Amino acid sequence: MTPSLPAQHPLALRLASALSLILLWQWGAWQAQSNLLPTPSAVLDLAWGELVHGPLLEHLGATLRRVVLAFCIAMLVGGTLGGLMGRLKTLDAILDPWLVLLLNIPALVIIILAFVWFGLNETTAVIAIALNKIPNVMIILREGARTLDPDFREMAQSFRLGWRKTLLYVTLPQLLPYIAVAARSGLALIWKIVLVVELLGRNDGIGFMLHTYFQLFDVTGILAYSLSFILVMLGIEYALLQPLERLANRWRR
Amino acid sequence: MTPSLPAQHPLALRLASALSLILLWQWGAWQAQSNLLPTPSAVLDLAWGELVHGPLLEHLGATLRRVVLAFCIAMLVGGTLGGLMGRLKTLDAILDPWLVLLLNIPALVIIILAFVWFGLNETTAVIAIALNKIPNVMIILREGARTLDPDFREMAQSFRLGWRKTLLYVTLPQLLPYIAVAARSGLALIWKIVLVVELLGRNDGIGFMLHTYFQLFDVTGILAYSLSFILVMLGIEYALLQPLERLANRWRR
Amino acid sequence: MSSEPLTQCPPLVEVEIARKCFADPESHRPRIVLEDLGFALRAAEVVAVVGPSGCGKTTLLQLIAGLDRDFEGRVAWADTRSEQPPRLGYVFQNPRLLPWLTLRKNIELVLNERAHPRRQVDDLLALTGLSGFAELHANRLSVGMQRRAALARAFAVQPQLLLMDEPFVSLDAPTAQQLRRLLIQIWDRTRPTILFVTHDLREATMLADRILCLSSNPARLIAEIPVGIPRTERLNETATERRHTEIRSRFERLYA
Amino acid sequence: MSSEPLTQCPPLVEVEIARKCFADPESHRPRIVLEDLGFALRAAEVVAVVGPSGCGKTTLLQLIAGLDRDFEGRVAWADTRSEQPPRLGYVFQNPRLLPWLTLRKNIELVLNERAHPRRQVDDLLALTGLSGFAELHANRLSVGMQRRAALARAFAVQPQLLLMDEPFVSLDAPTAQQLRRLLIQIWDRTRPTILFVTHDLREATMLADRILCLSSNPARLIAEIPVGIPRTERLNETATERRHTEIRSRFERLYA
Amino acid sequence: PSTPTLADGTLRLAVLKFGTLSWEADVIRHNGFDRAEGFSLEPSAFAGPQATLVALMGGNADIAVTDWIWVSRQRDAGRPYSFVPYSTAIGALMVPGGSDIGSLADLAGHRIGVAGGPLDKNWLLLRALARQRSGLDLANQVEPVYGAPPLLNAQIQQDRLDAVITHWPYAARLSAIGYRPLMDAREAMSELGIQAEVPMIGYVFNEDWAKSHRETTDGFFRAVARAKSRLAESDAEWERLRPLMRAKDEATFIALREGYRAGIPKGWGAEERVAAERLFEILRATGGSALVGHSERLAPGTFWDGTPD
Ligand SMILES: Nc1ncnc2c1ncn2[C@@H]1O[C@H](COP(=O)(O)OP(=O)(O)OP(=O)(O)O)[C@@H](O)[C@H]1O
Ligand SMILES: Nc1ncnc2c1ncn2[C@@H]1O[C@H](COP(=O)(O)OP(=O)(O)OP(=O)(O)O)[C@@H](O)[C@H]1O
Ligand SMILES: [Mg+2]
Ligand SMILES: [Mg+2]
Repeated sequence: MTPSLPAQHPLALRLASALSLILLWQWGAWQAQSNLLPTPSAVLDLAWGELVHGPLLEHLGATLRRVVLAFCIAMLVGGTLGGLMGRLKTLDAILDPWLVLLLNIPALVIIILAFVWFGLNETTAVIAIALNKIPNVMIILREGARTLDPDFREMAQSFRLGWRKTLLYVTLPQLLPYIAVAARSGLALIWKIVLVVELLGRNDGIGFMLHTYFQLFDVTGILAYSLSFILVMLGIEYALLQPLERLANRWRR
Repeated sequence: MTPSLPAQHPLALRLASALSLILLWQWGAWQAQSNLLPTPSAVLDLAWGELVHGPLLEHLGATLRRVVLAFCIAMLVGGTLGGLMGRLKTLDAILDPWLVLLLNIPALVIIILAFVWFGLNETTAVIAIALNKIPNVMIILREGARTLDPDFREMAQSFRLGWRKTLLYVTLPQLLPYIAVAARSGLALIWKIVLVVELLGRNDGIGFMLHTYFQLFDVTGILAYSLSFILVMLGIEYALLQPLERLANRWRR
Repeated sequence: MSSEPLTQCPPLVEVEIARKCFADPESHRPRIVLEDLGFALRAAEVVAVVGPSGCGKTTLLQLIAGLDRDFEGRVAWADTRSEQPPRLGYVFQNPRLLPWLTLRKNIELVLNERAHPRRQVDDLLALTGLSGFAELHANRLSVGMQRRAALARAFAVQPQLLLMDEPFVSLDAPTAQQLRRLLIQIWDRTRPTILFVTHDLREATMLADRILCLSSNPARLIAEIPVGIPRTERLNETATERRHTEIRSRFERLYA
Repeated sequence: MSSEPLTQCPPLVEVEIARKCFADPESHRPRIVLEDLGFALRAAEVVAVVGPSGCGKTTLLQLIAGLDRDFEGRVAWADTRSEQPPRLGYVFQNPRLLPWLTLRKNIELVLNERAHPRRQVDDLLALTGLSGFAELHANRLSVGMQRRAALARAFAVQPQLLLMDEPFVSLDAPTAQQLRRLLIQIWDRTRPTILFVTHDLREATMLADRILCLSSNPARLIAEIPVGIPRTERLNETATERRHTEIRSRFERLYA
Repeated sequence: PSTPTLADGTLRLAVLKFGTLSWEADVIRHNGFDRAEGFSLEPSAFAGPQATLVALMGGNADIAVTDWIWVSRQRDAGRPYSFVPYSTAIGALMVPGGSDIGSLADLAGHRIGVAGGPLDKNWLLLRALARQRSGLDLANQVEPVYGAPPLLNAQIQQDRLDAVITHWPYAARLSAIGYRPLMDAREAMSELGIQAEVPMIGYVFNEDWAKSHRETTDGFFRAVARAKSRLAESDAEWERLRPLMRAKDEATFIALREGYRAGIPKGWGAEERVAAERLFEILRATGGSALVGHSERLAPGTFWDGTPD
């Protein structure tokens, strides 16, 4: 009786919602009439200018490279460790204090210590970023691994699926929502940490530019550089994460 | 045939692991022979001195208050919105662009804008912190709400459990792993953002002190203050989160 | 027991399903599961549904319970004029107990809080042979015990309409027979309307007033067999056995 | 078929369970489920397990399959001297299909990749009446269809030991009968050892060489009934029906 | 790990991207003062003052700029950094043009922004002065709001603060839009009895490094001196620097230029060093061990004397 929504409907809603966001911003900027809240067009202008004539692309590239590298390392290392901790009580007990420590060490402390000990180079930067994200992935996937259905494990065991098939077809599909959470919140977290890293010890990247503009208190510049990266993240979200997730969730009723 | 591990075993392992962490640190400090890596005892000494004679307790209290307030706000608001988005496709489509934006706005930008628009006061600080955490809670609980078992929903519906019972006994238990993830990663994230907020515009709190010691490059001070808060978090983890989680997971086979 | 002719009882619900489809996720063409299916249930009537495996019996129960509203047709409730059925007890094909609650809490959950459920739940657990397991989490029960618990839960709400999807499978013969007797007792006391799915013709003969026979692919109503054993004779094995043999031969011709 | 006396076949596995307990989560006292249970399975033997609901049949199968090693006693495999059973097909009491895979993929999953599974899977799907549903996700199948799929999956691995937990429940009589015949054919071809749980004495009579009767609370072996119908007579209904009546009366005395 | 390395004849200078040091570095490079001295200057830009120090300590820069209190503290901790004057300018107490705050005493009860935090030198000097004048601690009389300098500049422009105590480039930007300096940190010093112009911030580097790279170090300071005098005299040079300065308008541009010129150290003799010792005492008395560490006096060797061992 309730007709199911056509597939286009959400897209239209999505666009309308994004548009309303921009309109709200424009309206707010008009109301404020202050350069502490520039209009979207001013920000886009600056971003465009920096893109075509300025160094935006280069900084964006630097940040993106760090984000992607650190993301891959953190997902692999954190995911494996976290998954194992969820299954093996002994490993969990051993690694748990380290995990809580690492999870709650301020990013600032890790970054400073890494830079002071290992020098200001790209490898240190990427590792420092990954180190900040790894405990986060670990707790997410540990929780996920704890919810694995023993019924399916027993099935895999009695049919002797072997570890590869079990991982691929039995375990990972159950962990998928947790992996999605880790990936999405992970990208966001890493990108925030990259900013700190670039503030403290890099000569390029969006974070470097953001803080430079902060020294000048140029809100337009801050927003232009933030926005350029947010747009990249939007692209990743809508072009990669969401289609993948839809595909992976197709089976759900 | 495999005897199950006695309950004390993990505790002993945990303690041994924590101890080994401290020993490793001590060993590293001896090796480095540099006050860029002070010994644990130096750090504890300073922390104890600051606790008894100094302002540590006061700063700890200020930070803790902000963390707890922002945490509660973020879990309530983010959890409710995220849970609804997971169930209602229309709401999801409407809020999704806002969510992606909010998730990826750098903490710095939110904090600067909040301070600039609403002034350097406590309410602004707490709201700015919560705003940084809310999108994170939202994506976690949205993912959780998507995995809710339709079988149980139908059961609740046909026995007319009403929304209160359904929420309490059917929905929340299924969301529990996601809530645990949101809580644990949330505390860690909030505490990291608090540091930035306190660094940029507060007169007290651990972040404020960290920043001061950072200006002087006093690693012992930085570690003493970080550690004091990490100990609080360890306390929350072991005295509150883990027992609660064990209780809630007792039913699992 | 009921001595009035059943046809004179007021109708409780009229089911008219023109078509119920599921979207085939691969081809995106709809697959028709139920088609042209119409019947009515009268108050206090006990009706069995039989049909080949996978024909659409569970789907039919879901539509009647209002759990799935995405179909062409209507389910009209005589009394309330709403789309909601009256107080419903549903024994699903899988037990659907909440594994994080104990057996007792699973049953108490569906009860009205102001009633004093403890006694009532204890009685039901005793009647379904689960007395010693009340404090066990539901996922620690054997499958048969879970099915009995699901029956106890459905009985606990004192339903006006009881939907049961293969309620007595996975149980040993004596236990199943005992629970069938319990069902008859409960019917005797509160006179709910009962619609149940079964693959066991003997069970259908023993419990039902009418048997609805569904065809397969898509499911239509191909026969409606009145059982015609007076309620008092239900527990008389020879009477039901004789009728069962008749019905079975009819049945074998139907699905030949 | 098998004309050699069954007692001369080599033993495949010896099961000796001194005690199997589950910890009661509330009282923390262990609850004994299986006690003093010993029997052997010979190669190519078909054995049925019957017992009241919740007595421990599923638990017994789990122990034999090596899924639960937390018990006192031993399960000794004659051939391999390992704790692992030989190639195993297991029909669980719940189908345990992976809902995120299609029906076809669920079956292909358990096959060796180097075999060419497509034809084989198609054949099995046809034999279990699931041909049209190969591309449907497993959670979109009806419960009966899922059970048939679980049977097909267990048959697909060409098991040396086939464990089946109530394999033919939730199926309509013709389908169930057809699948029992399929089982007999498969036994005829590859001669697996089969241990299956059932509540249906007629089914046990038709398929098994021996019937193990378990008591309840804790489960012990209270009787071992040889069926004694030659394999060739299995499909002869009058022969099995006669023997069934005998066994049933024995059975009723046992569990009185 | 903190042994700096010097590639052949290059000197790595940690600068803030739009900071005063990067102007100076640009003058040196543009005019070839570095090549004339036989080295090549490589400024690397960082996003915050702390980052330049991280770079110095992490061995990724040879020279950064900070104050001598930091140097003294590091020396006490066993890290042999040393200091050569860069600027005498530190900061000022700024109030809105129409403010009724006329003196330190009027500050009581007001909301005062303090750039950098409670250990900021400008703030400590003003506190010391207020204590000397009235015996009262400013910290208890006003409502200090510690924050990042740019944020405080924005806050006072929104009338959320009544005054700010901030570093000189930020003070210059404020004075260009009509704010007036109520008290310069230098005035405070002289009222506290320090007559000589004490340079507050300077080039900081590892002593061991400097000793092993005498040529380059000396060359660098000669180049710096030439750049400073060029900037002191030539307005044209400043025109060239304009894009680097990010001045919003002409007034800001001029305020920055004059601020820089005023800060060029005039001399670095015995008198200044004694004055610095004296200043250390004052700051220690106000800021306590949190600022200066546990040492009683300025660590020996804090100031680079340039003499070989
Ligand atoms: N994980 C567990 N924890 C505690 N008790 C359990 C667990 N699994 C099974 N039991 C108990 O063991 C007993 C036997 O269970 P089992 O599933 O073997 O019964 P069954 O004979 O297969 O019954 P059915 O015919 O109903 O399937 C039951 O009383 C059950 O409560
Ligand atoms: N969510 C769904 N999506 C697609 N097809 C479905 C869905 N649910 C059920 N079906 C299909 O509808 C048909 C009927 O299913 P239903 O569960 O009603 O059968 P049933 O008569 O209850 O069978 P059984 O006796 O095996 O329980 C089946 O072919 C099944 O594949
Ligand atoms: Mg069904
Ligand atoms: Mg069982």
